[in-house]
Amino acid sequence: MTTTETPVRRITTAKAMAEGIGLEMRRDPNVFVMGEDVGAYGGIFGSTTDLFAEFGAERVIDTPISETGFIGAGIGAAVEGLRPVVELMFIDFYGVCMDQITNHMAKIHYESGGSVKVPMVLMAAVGGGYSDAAQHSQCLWGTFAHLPGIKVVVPSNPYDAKGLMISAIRDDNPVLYLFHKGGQGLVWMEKNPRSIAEVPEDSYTVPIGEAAVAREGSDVTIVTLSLSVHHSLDVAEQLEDEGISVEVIDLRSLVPLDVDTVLASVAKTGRVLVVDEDYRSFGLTGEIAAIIAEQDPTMLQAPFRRLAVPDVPIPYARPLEQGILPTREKIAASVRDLMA
Amino acid sequence: MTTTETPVRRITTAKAMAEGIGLEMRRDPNVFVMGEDVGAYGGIFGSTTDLFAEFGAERVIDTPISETGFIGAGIGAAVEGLRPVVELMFIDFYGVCMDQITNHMAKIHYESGGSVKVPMVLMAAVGGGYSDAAQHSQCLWGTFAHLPGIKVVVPSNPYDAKGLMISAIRDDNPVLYLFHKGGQGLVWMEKNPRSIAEVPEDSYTVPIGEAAVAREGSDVTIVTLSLSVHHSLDVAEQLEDEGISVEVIDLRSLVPLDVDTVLASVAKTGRVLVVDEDYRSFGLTGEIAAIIAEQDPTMLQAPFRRLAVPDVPIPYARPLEQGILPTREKIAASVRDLMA
Amino acid sequence: MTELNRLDLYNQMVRIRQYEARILQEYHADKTPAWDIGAGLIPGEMHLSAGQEPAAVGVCAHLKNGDAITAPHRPHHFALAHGVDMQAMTAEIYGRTTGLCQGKGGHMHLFDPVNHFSCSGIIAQGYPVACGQALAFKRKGTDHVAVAVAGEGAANQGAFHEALNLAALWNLPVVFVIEDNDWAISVPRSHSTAITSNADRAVGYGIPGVRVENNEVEAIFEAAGAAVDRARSGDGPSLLEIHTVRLWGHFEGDAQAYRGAELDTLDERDPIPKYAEALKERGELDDDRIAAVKADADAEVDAAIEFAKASPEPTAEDALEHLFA
Amino acid sequence: MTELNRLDLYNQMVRIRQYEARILQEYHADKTPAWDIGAGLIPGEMHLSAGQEPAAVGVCAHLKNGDAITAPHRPHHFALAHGVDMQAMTAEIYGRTTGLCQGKGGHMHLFDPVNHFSCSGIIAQGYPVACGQALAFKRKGTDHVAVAVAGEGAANQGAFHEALNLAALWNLPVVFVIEDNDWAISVPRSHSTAITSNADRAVGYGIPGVRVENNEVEAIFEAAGAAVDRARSGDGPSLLEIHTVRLWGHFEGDAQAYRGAELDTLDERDPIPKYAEALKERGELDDDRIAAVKADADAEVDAAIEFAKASPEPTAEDALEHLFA
Ligand SMILES: Cc1ncc(C[n+]2csc(CCOP(=O)(O)OP(=O)(O)O)c2C)c(N)n1
Ligand SMILES: Cc1ncc(C[n+]2csc(CCOP(=O)(O)OP(=O)(O)O)c2C)c(N)n1
Ligand SMILES: [Mg+2]
Ligand SMILES: [Mg+2]
Repeated sequence: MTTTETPVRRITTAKAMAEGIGLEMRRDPNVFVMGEDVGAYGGIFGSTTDLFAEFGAERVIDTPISETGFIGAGIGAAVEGLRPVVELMFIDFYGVCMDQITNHMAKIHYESGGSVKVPMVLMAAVGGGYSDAAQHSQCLWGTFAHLPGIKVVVPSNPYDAKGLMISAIRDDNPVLYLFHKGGQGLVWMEKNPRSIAEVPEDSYTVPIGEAAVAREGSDVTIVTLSLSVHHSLDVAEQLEDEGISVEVIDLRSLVPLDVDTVLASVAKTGRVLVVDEDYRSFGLTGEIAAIIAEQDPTMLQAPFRRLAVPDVPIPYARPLEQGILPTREKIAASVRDLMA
Repeated sequence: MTTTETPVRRITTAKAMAEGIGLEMRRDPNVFVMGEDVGAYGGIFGSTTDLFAEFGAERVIDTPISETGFIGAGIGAAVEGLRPVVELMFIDFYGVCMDQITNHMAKIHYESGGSVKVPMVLMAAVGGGYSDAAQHSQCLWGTFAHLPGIKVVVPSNPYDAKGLMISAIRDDNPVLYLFHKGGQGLVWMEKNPRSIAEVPEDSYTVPIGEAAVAREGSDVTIVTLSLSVHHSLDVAEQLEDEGISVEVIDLRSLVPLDVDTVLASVAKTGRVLVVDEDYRSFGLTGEIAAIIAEQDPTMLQAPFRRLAVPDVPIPYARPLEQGILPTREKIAASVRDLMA
Repeated sequence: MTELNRLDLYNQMVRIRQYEARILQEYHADKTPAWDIGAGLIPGEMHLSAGQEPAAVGVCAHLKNGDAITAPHRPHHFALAHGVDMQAMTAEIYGRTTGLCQGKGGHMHLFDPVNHFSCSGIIAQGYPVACGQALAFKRKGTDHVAVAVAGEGAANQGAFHEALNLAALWNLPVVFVIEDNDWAISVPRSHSTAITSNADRAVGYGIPGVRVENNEVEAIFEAAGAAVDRARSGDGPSLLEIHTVRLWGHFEGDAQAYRGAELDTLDERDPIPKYAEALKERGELDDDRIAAVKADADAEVDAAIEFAKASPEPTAEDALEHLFA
Repeated sequence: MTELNRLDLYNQMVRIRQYEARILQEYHADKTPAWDIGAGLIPGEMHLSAGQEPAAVGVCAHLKNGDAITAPHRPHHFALAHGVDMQAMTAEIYGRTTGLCQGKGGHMHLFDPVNHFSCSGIIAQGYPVACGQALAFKRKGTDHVAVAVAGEGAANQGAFHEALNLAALWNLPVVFVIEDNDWAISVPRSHSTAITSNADRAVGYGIPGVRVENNEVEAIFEAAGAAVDRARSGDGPSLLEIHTVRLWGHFEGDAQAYRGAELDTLDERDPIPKYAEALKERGELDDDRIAAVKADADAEVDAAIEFAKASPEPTAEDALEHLFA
């Protein structure tokens, strides 16, 4: 990633996203934003904060509740050379527009034999933990990573949020940008200290397809992403006192997936726990198991472990939801089991 | 599965599906069929052959091209105690109705705390191999198996097609029933000998959630489903002459997944190849790797292997499509590699 | 309509308002100092319907046991007007085992099979489901109707179109209700909808379309009566758009800066005091009666809140129940 | 319209018909004895447009370089009428590296960025995409228009509704074309659509809606001209429904039993001989000219088929190219 000399200040992930979009809008008149409540409201989860005031209704466009309509329109605009940044308010709403996303946005470049490009960013809020129940709390990144033709990025902190947004907007391919509501640093949600951090004011990119070693360790590898990175780092600090050295891999991108970084860490520690706020089966946790088992199952000194939502919809009541989310307590317990 | 004494005759998978639906329609007046071209036409892939003639337009209903509308209507009808069998012509069209399928059909029972049942079958054609290109050739079972609340069955032969259809209709939960176009035994597609087989005339069930050992072997386990079972069996026969003994597991159901049958076979052979016509990453092949690695990675005497669509959309031209599908040649080559 | 009807409509509106005013209070009570949507006895999103009571009571006055409603993310007024048990509903909102859904659903996912009531947090998706319920009612030879409710923003979602065509094509006993409260979160109707009355969209399906202005419960009662009768007597679906008002935020915590000066007009647009005045002028209501109605409502609400708070919370293990029947 | 216009319309219709008649022949030529949809030089589904040429030529006559079309699964007539290169298109249908999409797309997924032409096999999904192209044209300050084409069956898909509202709301230069050929595979219009003219649905978006009966190319030309001019001059979208006829099966291999006696009426409903007669009566066409037009078309078609057959096939490795730019 490009480094920078300018002084840094601490901002939220939400602000960092909006700042990344704003920088690209100043730089390239073809960039514009579309979505529900992205205008004066600034995005329900702050992803377009202050953009409307600077760029106006022509470039920050509130849409009807017609996701198939405006995502399809984003595709058409991208095909004609614009660079739309389209917000799907919650990823949970994918079902009303999945055809445009996966049969069109994702496939046009390939179907056209490379003659048509679809340079578009589709951003959506993911995740639970605040009792928004079954239709507003999912992550679903495994669903999108399974379907070819879309790059999928999932930043976990303000620095990556800005850098990956700029990379996504400059990318000539459709990029799905998933941000966790609990990691946005919103004043009206549970405060998460890692959602506010130092972010350079000027422009920089974080490359798509590169995982980050969020914390080095030698005993166990936690492969994770998004808000679970925060929890995993908390657990790693706590377990250090118990003499367990945890390495935390923040995948940051799912498509392309940084297989090398994952394998290098597992080769080093010999123990792996995948922490995933998406559903357990047929998703990310399985993919990580597969790349390890394909490479060399004997890398694993202990059985593979995964901690994810146990294949039930996200329930409403706090004890129910906390019971199925990958909380710090469950992460710590899983690591201890792995070491036992 | 319940066995039967009556004489058997050989019918196609398509006919077996329709026969299963017809038997249930005679038995239960609440069962009815909805979908595009399911009436006089008999279903584009023969899944409702002759039903219209017997049951008429009141119980075999042609719909507008409004998948969200009629799948949602199926859900409403099921909630009120009917047992709709709804056809989505190609699974590739899921994107225009995914919200009804995954946010409603799949979640209502759980969200209601068990007080509402959605006894509904959603059947859809899957698969490629006949140059129908990127929007009409997908399998996508991994996508649906990842999302909780829907049972997913994928019969590979006429006997299972009938028995699983009857089980699906009698199940009080939503069941997604995926049938491969190439395995229907249609006169206008490539003839596949295993698509015509002996099927009892009377009613019987095949339990949802039980895999079948389609062929016993001792050297390698092929875990597969749907049309790839046919190919894998062909390969197994061919490799026997080369002295390689291949066990073929036909999963038949993905949700619930018969983990025990898979693990038992892998424990026996120590070598596993997953053959999957769905996309490779973040799907079925990974899930199989995960259940093995969770259980005991040392079961694997050779690295895990998977043969699936290499994360590109399905291309049109025959050499391109054959290049990415799990053909007999590729299956045989993968098995030989595993034994090398 | 009789004086009795009118007083029922009034009582129901007050009952719903007192309920939501109390939920409002309880919802915010324990989220501060650092306001957190996930904190407190009632966590998560909260969409209240204050101002929209006339739509719910005007429509539900014509429904009988066995008629169905699919409501959207803003469901309380229709739930209560349709007879959903206030205590079980409240316990659900508090996430208790005695709740309608044993705490699994929450306020956007209330399921009451006894009253054929359900709601969904996904815009317009209740429309097709109501068609299926109506299809079942028709096939069973009953005269029951299904009412599908959504906001004006939802009328631009594809499901709206597919459901109306299907219901018209199959002549299903459905009443499609649009509550036009001028806003879809922060997006005004003028930025979402190409026409001024969704009733005009009924033309595209060959069904009656009516728009009722001014949020007047009696006019709504009349228009809804015609639509329900039509459905019940086998003459097919209708579309009823009700111009109403959202007195509070889209969800609790919504600062509503986007509404600007309109905020100052809300008090005088409150339909309940307005209707009380009208009934007083007609001599059908007086201040004692007004106080009594309010007191009865508060008593019922107190009992429901008490019941909810006294009910047990589910455990983590319960989360694994009810995936499949 | 001038005599020149009329002859152009005729020539284009003949050109398209001769092309598809030849594709029909080639498609079936090597699929027997045991007919197999996946076999032969042209595998896969094949949706031909014979009978619907008037819609394509009547609309495209008003388009200029830079105008866009999104077509559905039945795209050939609009592709050819819009200037897509016949050789590259044919090579694509034969799955060759010289094809529009190097063999990756096939006949339902033809992409020609030069002519801003694309199609999709998913019903009605080209409607929103055309809105986005129109949005881009408008933002760039050009006077280009986007034409979205779909069948009457597609008008019951949610995307139709969302796209029309969006285009009307944003005053986009789009012409929405519905080809009503009475059938959606085996489902007749009466079993799919609650009303008799989709033009009536334009009311729901406050835009002009016109239905042209009788599949007459000159009437279509006139109606399309008005819609395209309106869009080009910044007055916004329109909806144009064209009542046409599907002379052949839904796809090749469709036995069409469901059409019953209607099949016998098709020959006399063929718009091309009809139009030839009309032009002859006007003295604008004679048998020599008719033969010449056919001969020219056949020569172009022969060349295209030859080019395709002579072109190289892609290799398995090529399948891994073009996932990402
Ligand atoms: C498909 C879908 N898109 C977006 C949302 C987010 N959302 C929830 S409520 C709402 C506004 C709805 O407006 P309206 O239909 O007018 O109902 P109101 O809130 O005014 O009662 C939106 C956009 C959603 N829940 N579902
Ligand atoms: C969303 C979706 N549903 C169903 C289909 C299958 N299908 C392909 S063509 C067709 C009929 C289309 O009818 P119409 O829109 O009238 O076009 P026509 O074929 O008559 O030209 C159907 C149902 C599809 N491709 N996409
Ligand atoms: Mg509203
Ligand atoms: Mg048609």
